Amino acid sequence: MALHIVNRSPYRSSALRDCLNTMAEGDALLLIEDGVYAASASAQAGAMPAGTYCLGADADARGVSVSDAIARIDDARWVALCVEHTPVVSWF
Amino acid sequence: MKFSLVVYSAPHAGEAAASALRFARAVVDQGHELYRVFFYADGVHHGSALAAPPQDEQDLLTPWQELRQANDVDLVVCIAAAQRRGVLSHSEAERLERPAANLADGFELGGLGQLADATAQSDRVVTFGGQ
Amino acid sequence: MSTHTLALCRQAPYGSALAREGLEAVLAAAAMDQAPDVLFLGDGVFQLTADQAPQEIGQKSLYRNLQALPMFGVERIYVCRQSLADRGISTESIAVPGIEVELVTDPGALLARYQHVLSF
Amino acid sequence: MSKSVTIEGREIALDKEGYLRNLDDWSPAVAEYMAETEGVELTEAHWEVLKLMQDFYRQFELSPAMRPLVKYVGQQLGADKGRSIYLMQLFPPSPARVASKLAGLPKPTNCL
Repeated sequence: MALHIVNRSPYRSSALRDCLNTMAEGDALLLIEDGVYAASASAQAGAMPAGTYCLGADADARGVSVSDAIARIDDARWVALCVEHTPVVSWF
Repeated sequence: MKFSLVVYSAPHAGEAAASALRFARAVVDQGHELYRVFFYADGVHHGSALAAPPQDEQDLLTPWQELRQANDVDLVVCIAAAQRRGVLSHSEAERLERPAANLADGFELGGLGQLADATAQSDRVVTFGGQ
Repeated sequence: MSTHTLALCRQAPYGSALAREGLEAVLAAAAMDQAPDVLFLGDGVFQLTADQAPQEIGQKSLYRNLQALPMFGVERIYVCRQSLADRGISTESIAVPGIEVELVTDPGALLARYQHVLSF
Repeated sequence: MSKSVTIEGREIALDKEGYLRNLDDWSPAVAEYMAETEGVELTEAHWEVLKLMQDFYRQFELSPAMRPLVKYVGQQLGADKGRSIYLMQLFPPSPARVASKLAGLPKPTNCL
């Protein structure tokens, strides 16, 4: 199963859309940098697939309150997600 | 597990450069091997010794050099991408007849073969792009 | 890079230097007999449209560069069918001489075959 | 020490490695001059490869590395010439580099 990493705001770039159109069943999705705006409780987080993660430091930096449906993780867990998945695919 | 990173973003152009550094530190902190970081496209600016950010802003050069020192990480700057953007070693500056060299200590210029080698040698390759 | 690596090309030509530099990475690996497979997806499919004439904007033709792929031993590329449809590009209009275009309807299943995906 | 040389009455600017500064300056006489500095004596066999290098560049807007050069020469001139050993004999020690220079193509980026 793949890990997809998205670092762009869903409002600015097609990165998240391209990623969601490509994800296979069971793949994981990690939102980092401006990608965390898609994890906001007030935004479209409900549309995120199961197995979506969000880098807590990037959400905190932006004052984004992460939806309960999305797992907040730290850098150590980010590395662990990369270990658990193959391939790791970046969308930017 | 053996990791390599590919970095396309220039330092101070966006968050991607800082993300790559944080991830690199986390990789070694978790006890994994960081085999090579390949700086490509605008990422080659990482290799410039001449960046001088103010003291209260993040330094994105020394921490890479420390990672290399402490963990023997290859810091490879793509030579073709670097020539275009003006990141040159002494020998390249001489060969290309440019007035100065700026490649930072700890970084080496290398060909795209080193990217191919990194994918062949590593269990995981993670790319960092976008401004 | 070899066949356990997929190059995922998502940038339109000319607007982003990564479109050309991605192709250069593929060609360099191929010249060393380690050609990755290549998937064009999203705006990356714009690289494949003919009639590119970038002389006036001071750039070299990425479309001509792409035609060199067979000389480097890359004779097949993958192209996302949905990305073409979204952009109103017909499948006939993206023929690259000497290259077999394989349209992909399920890019996720394709990605799953590789150990590494290098995004460009 | 960059320099210029006078060839057929024209002043041609070269960089310190002997590559053309302006690709438009190329002429067969320039190739003859460069061949001499590389220790190569140009014969008909050399010229047909140099012409193919220029065709390759026009067609693909790229200088060929060794592998594509071998394939292209094989396609255009036949399998007995599309071999690296053949090109090595014509343009030692590095056919892609030496023939690029003589054909007036851009200086390689040292990438491989």
